[in-house]
Amino acid sequence: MNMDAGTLARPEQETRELSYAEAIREAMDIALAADERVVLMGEDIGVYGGAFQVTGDLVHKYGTDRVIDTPISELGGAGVAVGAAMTGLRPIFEFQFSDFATLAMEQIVNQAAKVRYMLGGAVSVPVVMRMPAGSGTGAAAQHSQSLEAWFAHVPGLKVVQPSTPEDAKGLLLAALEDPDPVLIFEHKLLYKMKGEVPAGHYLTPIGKAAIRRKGTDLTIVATSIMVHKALEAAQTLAGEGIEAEVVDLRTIRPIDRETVLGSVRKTSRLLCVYEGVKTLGIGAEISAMVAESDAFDYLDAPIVRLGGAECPIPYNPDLERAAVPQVPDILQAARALAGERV
Amino acid sequence: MNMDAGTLARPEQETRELSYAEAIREAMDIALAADERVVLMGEDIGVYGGAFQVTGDLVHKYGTDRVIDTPISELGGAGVAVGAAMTGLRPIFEFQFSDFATLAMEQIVNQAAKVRYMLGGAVSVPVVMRMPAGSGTGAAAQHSQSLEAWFAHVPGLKVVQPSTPEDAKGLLLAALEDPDPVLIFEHKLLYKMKGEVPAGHYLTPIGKAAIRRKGTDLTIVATSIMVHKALEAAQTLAGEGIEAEVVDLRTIRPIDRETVLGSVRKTSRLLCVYEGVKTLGIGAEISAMVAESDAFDYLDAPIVRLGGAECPIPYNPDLERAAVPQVPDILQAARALAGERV
Amino acid sequence: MPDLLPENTPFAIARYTPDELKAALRKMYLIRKFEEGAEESYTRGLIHGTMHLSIGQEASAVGACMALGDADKITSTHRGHGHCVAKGADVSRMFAEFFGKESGYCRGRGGSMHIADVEKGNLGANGIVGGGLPIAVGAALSAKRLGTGAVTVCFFGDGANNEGAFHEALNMAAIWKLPVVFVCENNKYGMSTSTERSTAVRRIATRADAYAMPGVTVDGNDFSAVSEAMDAAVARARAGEGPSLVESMTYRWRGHSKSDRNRYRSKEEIADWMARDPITRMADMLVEHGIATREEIAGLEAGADREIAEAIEFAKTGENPKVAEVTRDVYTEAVQ
Amino acid sequence: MPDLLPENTPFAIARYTPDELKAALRKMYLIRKFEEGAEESYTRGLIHGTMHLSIGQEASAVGACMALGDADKITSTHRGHGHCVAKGADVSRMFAEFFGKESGYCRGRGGSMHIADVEKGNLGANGIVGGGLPIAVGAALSAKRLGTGAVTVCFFGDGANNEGAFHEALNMAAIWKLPVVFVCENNKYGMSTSTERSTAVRRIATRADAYAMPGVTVDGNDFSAVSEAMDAAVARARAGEGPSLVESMTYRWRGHSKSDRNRYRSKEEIADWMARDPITRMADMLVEHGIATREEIAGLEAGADREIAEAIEFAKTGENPKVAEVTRDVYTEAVQ
Ligand SMILES: Cc1ncc(C[n+]2csc(CCOP(=O)(O)OP(=O)(O)O)c2C)c(N)n1
Ligand SMILES: Cc1ncc(C[n+]2csc(CCOP(=O)(O)OP(=O)(O)O)c2C)c(N)n1
Ligand SMILES: [Mg+2]
Ligand SMILES: [Mg+2]
Repeated sequence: MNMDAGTLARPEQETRELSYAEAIREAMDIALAADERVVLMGEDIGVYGGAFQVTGDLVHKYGTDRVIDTPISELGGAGVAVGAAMTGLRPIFEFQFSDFATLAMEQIVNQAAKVRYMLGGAVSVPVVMRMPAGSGTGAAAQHSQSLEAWFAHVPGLKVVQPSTPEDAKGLLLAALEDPDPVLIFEHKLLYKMKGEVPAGHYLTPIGKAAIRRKGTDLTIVATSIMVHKALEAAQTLAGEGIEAEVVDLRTIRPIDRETVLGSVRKTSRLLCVYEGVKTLGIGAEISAMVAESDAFDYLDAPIVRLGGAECPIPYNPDLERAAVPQVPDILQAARALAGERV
Repeated sequence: MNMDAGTLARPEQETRELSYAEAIREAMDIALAADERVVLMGEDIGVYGGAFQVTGDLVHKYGTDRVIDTPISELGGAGVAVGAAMTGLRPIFEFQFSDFATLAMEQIVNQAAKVRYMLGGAVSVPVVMRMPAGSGTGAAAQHSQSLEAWFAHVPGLKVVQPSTPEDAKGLLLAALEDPDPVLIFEHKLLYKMKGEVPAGHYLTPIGKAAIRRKGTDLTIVATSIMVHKALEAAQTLAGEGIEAEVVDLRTIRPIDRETVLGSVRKTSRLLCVYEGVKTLGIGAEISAMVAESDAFDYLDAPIVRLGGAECPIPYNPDLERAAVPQVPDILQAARALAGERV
Repeated sequence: MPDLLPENTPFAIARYTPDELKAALRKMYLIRKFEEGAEESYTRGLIHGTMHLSIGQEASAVGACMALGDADKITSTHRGHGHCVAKGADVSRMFAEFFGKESGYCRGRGGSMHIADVEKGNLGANGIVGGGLPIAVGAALSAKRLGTGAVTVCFFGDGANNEGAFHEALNMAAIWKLPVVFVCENNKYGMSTSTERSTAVRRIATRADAYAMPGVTVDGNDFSAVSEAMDAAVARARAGEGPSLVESMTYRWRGHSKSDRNRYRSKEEIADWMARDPITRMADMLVEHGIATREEIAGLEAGADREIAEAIEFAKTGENPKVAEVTRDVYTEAVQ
Repeated sequence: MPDLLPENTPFAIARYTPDELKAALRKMYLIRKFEEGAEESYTRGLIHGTMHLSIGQEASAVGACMALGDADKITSTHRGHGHCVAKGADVSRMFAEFFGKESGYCRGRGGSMHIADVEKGNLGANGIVGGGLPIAVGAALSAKRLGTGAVTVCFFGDGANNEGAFHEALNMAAIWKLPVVFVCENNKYGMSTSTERSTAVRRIATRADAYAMPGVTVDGNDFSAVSEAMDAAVARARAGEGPSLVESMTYRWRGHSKSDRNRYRSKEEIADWMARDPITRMADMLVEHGIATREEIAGLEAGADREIAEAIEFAKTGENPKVAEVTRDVYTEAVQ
């Protein structure tokens, strides 16, 4: 799997191999050590170490005043983080599963996203919310959703979806320096994925996509875990003489228009791959953005979207796999697209 | 304003002029009279008559056991409606403003939308939720949102946006006969709009768009109040020799693909007009749906979207108007689009 | 209580027939064995995902359902296997569900976290903590409006008592005097967080005062105590007098889910609670009061073992759902 | 209480200097006149949208803020003009906001429902019933963590007490012993729904027990009673002893908002409460205890009238926001 970010200069720091979860923890550790205002909040993030062991042992290093186990109160907990962010703290709030953010939409969307605007700029809400998302764990419909598109629809929020350990750390550190609310959608199946991660502090810019693989025949815009599936498919396609360019969107609000449009102008074909439900998932926006841009004139084929099936995530593992795009689906769509002429 | 549905046969019943709010009330009245299982639930829908006077005097006719004022408890109230629907009632739940559905996303999205699927078909949730939406009332950011796209992203829900009194009544009656959860987004500025409404019981089919005006030069797909703005623009455009076809989407989940694609195949140009925030609003899906269909080959110009500005709805009336598409915006976009050649 | 019985006869002994009591103990064995079987199948890789075992809490589930018939409803939780068996489910179809089979209660779509048996009145486990609370109130509203006479029992955990849904649901049930009983199974922890750290009051049952409803705390490992409190609460609900809150103090022997490392509690605490095994206590009570002999009880246990073995076999041999049907049952009628 | 004063001296008279008391009365006049002015401007079509007037509730807002300084925070509600004035806002900038002007507190973006004055510690009115409750707890968490010594007062209505956010917020404030005072302004109705119909308990303050915090009910039209309860609650918060719930019984003379037809309450009830005008009572108290003469009080009132007239003039002549700046301030730094 070719994980080179391509368009982005690597930080100068030395790197080590870390898992995605470890990289996130390292970012939080750095932030907690550097800034007294940083606190972690969430359910079972203390001695339990988080449902996915992302916070791990941080409570032992920073104490329960800074690594705060909340009661099971998502609306209130998120609201406390919002109020704390408005008044001087830098909370990193972990939803145990992003599905539970359904309980906190009020605070995220009506308060965090809007209060700066409603107050004419008099406050800001530098809150970071971590959202473990996605299917593949056999946890069924209420623990497997990919709801990121909802948040990308909301002005006032920034929304990122790191696909690598390096970006998971760099985007979290960038989110902490951002004066506005940033939501980080972490894919649960990526937590154990390993990758090279620079030591120390560095920032992965919010709002910038990364070209993970260069290609000339079609552009695959993918998010989160789908980046890896797209890269895997791209390798197979290369063996068939189809060179796919793989764009890792990384930030879904605001979208890096220029990188996406630039790639489409070059390849003239666009495939969007994402895990969220196809209808109104992030691929809808990518497609529409391209179709209303000057890049439209470069298109040699319809824009194809591969998104989640129009159903909740089922429990049975075969059904579960069938409910989200897999490598063979990408291969099939890419081959058809590469062959298509308008 | 040409309000003929065009593609749909008018019910045989005699019609009277009613406002959109009166038409909704009439639908509820008919349902309450015909079916003991129907109950209305919501905040201040009883003696107050509803914040927008939609339920009006129904409580006096049917009593407080069937027109139930809930406490200010949106999550719980919606959940009670879901549980009641699972066990034999046919609740019509009114959110006082659709913005407050942010408090009830859990019950709507995790429970109502999914329980049938999660239980392998063993239950259904015939709940109807009414969502007063949209801007234009000077009520600012937390009382003016158009969040319908969120719900259209969720399998298991059906989502409609009536633009006329006739459809407001017909879609509500259809929603009540639907075994699955149906969300009705009603635009607050339409409540006082008058139109011919058939007497008695009839159904407006869920999942069917209406061509409100025939045209050959471009297709305008619009939702809710934007249908009226599009029709107004179309009339002006006609004077300039541009014949716009105006499609009233009516249902945004499931979308009436055939009507939209058929119109685009005919006109070769597509403009989507909707009040929700542009990014990931319903126009994104319409655009993407067209761009991946065979209709793509018929397109003679990029697909243009006119959606809400990328900001919360502001209080100042000039700003508020600027935050959502207006007739001049539609005119400008349509003229540019009609002139454009690929 | 019939006056032939001595003063200190436990409620359950006085209230239920020997057959009912033995059936209850059998259900408790069935829950225990079901979960042991599920755990083993999971360990052997036959079941995927995760699961939340209620081993140690069997008296609470079975005791709470004693006063209910098939027309009555329950809403259950992520830790819902016990409730499901207690409400009368067939363990074969439960196992089939865990194995993701078409013959499962949810046709393989739901798994452990959504186990349900709608025909027997179990509206389903719920993956959302507190998610079932308003739904239970809705079911009670239906019963009241439609005059069915049904009562709804709403199970939830101590952790769930801090969700806003708890507050909203109990308040509505109270103001509308609905036939619902809220059963808080307090096993001391919401995942890793103890009630001392999560909850401002020592006894959750005292929160009933905030809704002007009766609230009692009972020993949830004492079948008789649970069934006694529930008998009163269900009767009250059935009589139209409104809701109650019953706090059932119990303990889960296993970790929260399959990923728990038990860092938040001590071995001693676990051992202490295992010594208060609700099944042993129930069996002893039946022997002590001459309801059943040790042999009969051994027979009940062996019967449960057999039933579980057969159920696992049924599940293993069941058919998988067709992948082409992945979007089936999203809607009642297929949508294009 | 200094022992020079007679036994039955009201708390406020003993606690505050004559200047402080007169300033408080002046604020009460200012609130009343502000809202009357806003109402008139609305009726004349100069203000659009809707607004929620707190006329009749002035003692509650001003009394509750007596123990606070500028470093202390409040979170307010849709009925928030009084809180805003009480916390020290400038009525000119408030009117400018209502008129949608760039010189308004929210630069015309927020209007009545989002009126705020962050510099004076008012984190803002809130259009979402209960929306400010968790935010207030967050502000208190900041104060505790950062050691600022600030206290947060969280205003909310009787209707808001049935929101899940109430439950979650009070529980967290209690378990973490945060410096926050929850002030429930109970004006008997949430919109049209009386507390009898919406709330399972008769006194909302009793719900404090569910969070093991002190709860008191006071006559919210009695400035001294409100300030007394708040003095204790704020002192407790400041001393690190945790949160309190103060229920302030009051009444709004006007309808819920501009669209209210008052179908849910009687003329008699309104008249009855108008007879208990908190401003008259405050004025009488000051006269009775020799703090101010009738002439001085008339002077305060006249001063408020003048200030309001000037404020309206300021607002009228302010500049409108530029339409091109409609997406300004969505983010701190502009996003493409
Ligand atoms: C809304 C929500 N928040 C968090 C979770 C994750 N979670 C599942 S079970 C659980 C603990 C629940 O504790 P309790 O209610 O006491 O039930 P118990 O597990 O002890 O039976 C948590 C935090 C969830 N499923 N839903
Ligand atoms: C979450 C939410 N639900 C409903 C509303 C509509 N609403 C605005 S004020 C109000 C009544 C609030 O009552 P209360 O809390 O007692 O405050 P009061 O208006 O009496 O001051 C309602 C229902 C809202 N703004 N937010
Ligand atoms: Mg527990
Ligand atoms: Mg009130």
